[in-house]
Amino acid sequence: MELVLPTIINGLSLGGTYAMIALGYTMVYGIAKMLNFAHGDIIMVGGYIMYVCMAMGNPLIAVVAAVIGCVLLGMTVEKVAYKPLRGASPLAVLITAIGVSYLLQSLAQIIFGSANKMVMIYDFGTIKLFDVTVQVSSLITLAICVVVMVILTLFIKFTKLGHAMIAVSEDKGAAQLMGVNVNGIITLTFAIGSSLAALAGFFYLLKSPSISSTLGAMPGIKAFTAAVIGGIGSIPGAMLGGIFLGLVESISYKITAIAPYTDAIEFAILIAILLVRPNGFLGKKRREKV
Amino acid sequence: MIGKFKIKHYINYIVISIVAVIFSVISLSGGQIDNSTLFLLEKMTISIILAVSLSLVVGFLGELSLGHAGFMCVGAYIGGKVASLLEESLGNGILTFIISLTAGAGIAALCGIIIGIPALRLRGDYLAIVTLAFGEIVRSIFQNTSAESFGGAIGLSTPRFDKKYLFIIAFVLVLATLAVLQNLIRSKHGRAITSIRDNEIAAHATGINVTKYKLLAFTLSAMFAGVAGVLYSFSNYTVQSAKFGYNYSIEILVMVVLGGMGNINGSIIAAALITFLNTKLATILTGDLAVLQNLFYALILVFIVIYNNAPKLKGFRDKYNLASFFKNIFKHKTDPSIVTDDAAKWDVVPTKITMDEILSVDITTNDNGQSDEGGKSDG
Amino acid sequence: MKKALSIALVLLFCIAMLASCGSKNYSSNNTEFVIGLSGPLTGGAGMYGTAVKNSAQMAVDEINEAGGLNGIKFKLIALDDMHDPTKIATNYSSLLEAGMQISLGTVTTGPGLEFKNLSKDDNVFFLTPSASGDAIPEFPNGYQMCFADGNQGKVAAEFVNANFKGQTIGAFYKSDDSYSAGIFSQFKGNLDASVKVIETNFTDANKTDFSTQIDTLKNCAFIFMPTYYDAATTFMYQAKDVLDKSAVYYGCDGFDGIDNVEGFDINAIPQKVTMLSHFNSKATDGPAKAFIDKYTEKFGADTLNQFGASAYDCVYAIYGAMKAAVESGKSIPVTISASDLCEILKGQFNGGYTLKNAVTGSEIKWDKTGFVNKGAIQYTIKEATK
Amino acid sequence: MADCILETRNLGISFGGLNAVQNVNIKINKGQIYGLIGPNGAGKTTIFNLITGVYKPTTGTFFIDGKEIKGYSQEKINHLGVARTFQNIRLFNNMTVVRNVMVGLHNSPDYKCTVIESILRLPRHFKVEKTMREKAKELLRIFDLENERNFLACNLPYGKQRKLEIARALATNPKILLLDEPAAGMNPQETAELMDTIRFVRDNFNVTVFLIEHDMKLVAGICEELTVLNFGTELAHGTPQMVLNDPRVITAYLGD
Repeated sequence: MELVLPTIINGLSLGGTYAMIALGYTMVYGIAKMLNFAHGDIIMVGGYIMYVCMAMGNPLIAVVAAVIGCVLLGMTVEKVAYKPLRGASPLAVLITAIGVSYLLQSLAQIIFGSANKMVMIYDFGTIKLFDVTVQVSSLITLAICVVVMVILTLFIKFTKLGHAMIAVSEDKGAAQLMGVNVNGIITLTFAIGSSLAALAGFFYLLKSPSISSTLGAMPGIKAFTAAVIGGIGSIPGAMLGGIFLGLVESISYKITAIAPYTDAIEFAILIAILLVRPNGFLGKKRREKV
Repeated sequence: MIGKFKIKHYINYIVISIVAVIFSVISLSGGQIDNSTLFLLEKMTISIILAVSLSLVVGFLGELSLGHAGFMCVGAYIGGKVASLLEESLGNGILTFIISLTAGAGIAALCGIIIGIPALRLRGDYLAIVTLAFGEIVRSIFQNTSAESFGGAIGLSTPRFDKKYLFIIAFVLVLATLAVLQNLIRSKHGRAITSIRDNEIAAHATGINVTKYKLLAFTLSAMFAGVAGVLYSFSNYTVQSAKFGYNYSIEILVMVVLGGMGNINGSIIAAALITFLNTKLATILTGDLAVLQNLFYALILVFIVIYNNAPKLKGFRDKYNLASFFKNIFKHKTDPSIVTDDAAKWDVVPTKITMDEILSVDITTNDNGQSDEGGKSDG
Repeated sequence: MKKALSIALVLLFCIAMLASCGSKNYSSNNTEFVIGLSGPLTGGAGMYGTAVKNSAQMAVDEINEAGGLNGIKFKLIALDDMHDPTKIATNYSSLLEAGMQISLGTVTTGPGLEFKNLSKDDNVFFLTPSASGDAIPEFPNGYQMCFADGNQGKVAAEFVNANFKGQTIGAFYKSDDSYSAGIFSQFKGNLDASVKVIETNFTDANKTDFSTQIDTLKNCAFIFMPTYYDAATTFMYQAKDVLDKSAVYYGCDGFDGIDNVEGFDINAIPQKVTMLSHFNSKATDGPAKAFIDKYTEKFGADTLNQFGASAYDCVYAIYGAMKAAVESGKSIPVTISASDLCEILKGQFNGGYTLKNAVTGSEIKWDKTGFVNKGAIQYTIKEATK
Repeated sequence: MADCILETRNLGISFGGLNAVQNVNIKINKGQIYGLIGPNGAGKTTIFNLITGVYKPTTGTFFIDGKEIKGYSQEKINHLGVARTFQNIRLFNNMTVVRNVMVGLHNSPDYKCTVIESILRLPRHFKVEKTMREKAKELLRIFDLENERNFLACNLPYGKQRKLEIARALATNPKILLLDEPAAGMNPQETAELMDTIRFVRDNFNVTVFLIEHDMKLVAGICEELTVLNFGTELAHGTPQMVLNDPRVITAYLGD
């Protein structure tokens, strides 16, 4: 018990950030049906916005500015890079997304330099939980994650816009015929996804206050892994996947012999899940039609 | 038409051979070639092999592989290890090279088979992620091996082949890679691979053994990435796994995209050009300006892909594309739709059928509800 | 189309060829002694490379102002390798083609492993300020100014053996980094059997959330941390309320500059932070003080660290050895080839040449293996907060 | 039994509990032109997908040339002599017309050539390539596509794309050819031509034709036997005259 409990709590702490990023991933993938490789880098941009705003001193302003900035960025990226490719092959979209991710990274590096920057947004301190010292920010992350998950689910299930989103995800052509503004819905999806990315960036920086231009790349890929494990397109799945991944990481780090292979283990689990259960834990089965 | 010797089918061999011979003669006659030129040639040949082999999977099979550097990593480590084991008994000669080449390329090909198996079940985004994961797994494993086996974090020390001769071997390998891949593509088997890219469902229905050809493409592609890896290990003193990350895979992808997917000569030129620029820029651009190089890659990826694929730009493309530009210069055929070249003409990313399209097509006819399997966004 | 492509191909290679034709004996046109250096001027380790470049340039300028070596001046060429080993082959050739006769090698270990092999072939003498890998001075032409990793690990192990016999200590290192993993393995190998060590590690992909690692080490009163400062600061920040206030961090030269990180206030960390070093950046007297003053005046305090101090000493060590050789009757013309100069310098360094009153030691000597021989400082960056 | 090329027995499939097709019994004799009609969503294409191995049946079974098909892959079924076209044309768009047909010839025993032989450019490779191309041209001549053989498939007009798809299917040397709405989007002139082509194919290539069609003129004109499908089940079966006058069929098409 002495070992198990801290491991679980740390896993939840790690998983909260992944879940937060994965929620954004899964929104965009579920509705726009594209893998937005640049999602992780939007987190990074959010981080830098907060870094700049923190010079003015107010954490609240920083967060709000980051959310607004990221939403604008997400919508711009969608308009400029992805919209022209609507109807083109998925491979083209995927490569463009990789390009955008690279673009954001190198722009950030040109503007802010390559050295790590430290930014302390706010220190929530720690509390003791079952004899384990936990960062309060981790708990907040988890709580916000659950709230976001519930709001998103309700939004999609019970609002008109949500229904339009489902329609777009099912069939863009048919949705358009039914009078849904497909482009508008996809832009909205990117806006929501990007605001989640900004939030994720905030929680990320609360925990580890160091920013670099590649800050979002690895967590982005890991969070995508989480989204796939949970079943891409499924909002509770993203949450579940994120926490699962956090637990795996936490357990793996506890065992000294396999600790260095943690990344390999996580990716191996991803491959295994894709092979055995391509729809993840909560994803819906899709059948190919001819 | 077939059987007739056509010089244009062999132009790339001829050009590469000429370049190789020129440099070999200068180098072997003790002429004035800087070390940096030799390094550059080695790097260029490695890039060319990588780009051409990735082109088989991305350009001709139509699947995105983000783990090409992973296969190269396998080749580099295995080849380097075998070479360092053999160095004592066989010396650092051509025999050592051939044995390590066989080992490195063989194991890399084996990895290609392993990664080809998911490729049979997954496609598009998921496959891209699996290949990315594979690359990271390989890197992570080699990074954490014990110091005695593969050098661990410090990297594997490998014998470096005499640089006066290595680039000649490298050119021979480029020619061999080209021969194998081009001959494959310009044969019935190449047509089968291209048909999978164009329409996998139709390929199935036409009796093409999709499984076999996907595995073949992945295996060959991985094998030649392994060859590039072995070359790398011979052109460097240490093989350090950090080199073979995601970024390197992207760099190779940039070469393929810049060269025009499905265009082998384009890949060769792009690989040579990017390597050349990389090396020259590295000495010119220092400080944070060095990032401009990455910015350049990013812009290439975004603009070339959008330009080539955006449905709205189709009219513009037909009017102002590079091919018709050159055709006008050389007064060749004027009808752009006539293609007589044996390598499928294909500047555009493959039109793999999306899940969406498949689903939407039958909804209109079979709307009894059975086609309602689209992923719901709220799970 | 094909024709155009092939023409482009030929043109490209021709450009490559034209760009490459030059002379073989690169230093024959030199008018100054050329010192070459490759280091990370950008990227995560950019702070180290910049410090080395600045300090070496400072030393070169001072020597030149004082008349150089019998009137012949020195020139430093520093290229950026971004801590990437694959850039070394190019950088090395470029340096050689620019007339390099002596080198400061590389700033970091990974690229240095490539550099030592390349320089061996051409017999180029190098004295690295900070590439601390054990294998760096493997060949006769390579020397180190900093302590080798093995040595650092050993010194740290001796410290622990003396102070923590029979106790449990913690260790935190980066498993995919040659520097970090190298020091740790030497540390572990030299540790007394009675000392129990709880080890945790991380990789490049997971360097942001250390909650699991911190939890593992939460009861340790002494944590050995052979990592670079960026991961260390994140760890300390996340662990500041978890670890006991009286705990001690003990780092190696990678900790250098930890008190200068922008946006990070080391005093917000309640625990004590110490490091093993050969340079005291808060020195109040001696050559170290003089160096600190001069450096801060010229480049500011941001990049002031032991890497720079070490590089400063390197240039003086090379200068001193050349001067001693000339005094002993050897001739060193300005167009001397790298290989000839290497033989002369090797003779000096292996023959008991000593650099006295330097910034990083009062008496610095080298043995034939290329390892440095000088005293280490147990440097406290900050005391525990009361 | 001997002259029966395709037989389904209680064939059915359900998607997630919903029976898309149930208890379909179709028997097609060699050399017949057999039609499958029904309103939208009746499950016609699903039956084609079952027969070509895209879906695995949940109930029942089917026989091709007397051989029971169980869990065979699409390729294997094609090799047994089933070729098809698609409702929404599926050509290899970025390949030339002649190469589209050559892909169809890929598995023919006449053009065997291993990967190694191709890579090493052994004599057989050249021989096979040459004869394959000749054969493909011959097929294209029949379908009046020879002049367009070096066009990219996507640049062909719609009607010719349909023809090319049939040519490609025929290139696989099938015993039974499945045509999914071949006349969709064609004008009456083109449809008439198509009818001739289908008859020509049946007579000269020694194949049985099984087609889905909405154009009743075409169905009545060339089909020798029909099955009507509604809501996944067989509604009627017989000669075109019988079936098209059946009140149940009229109801199914026009509603009550």
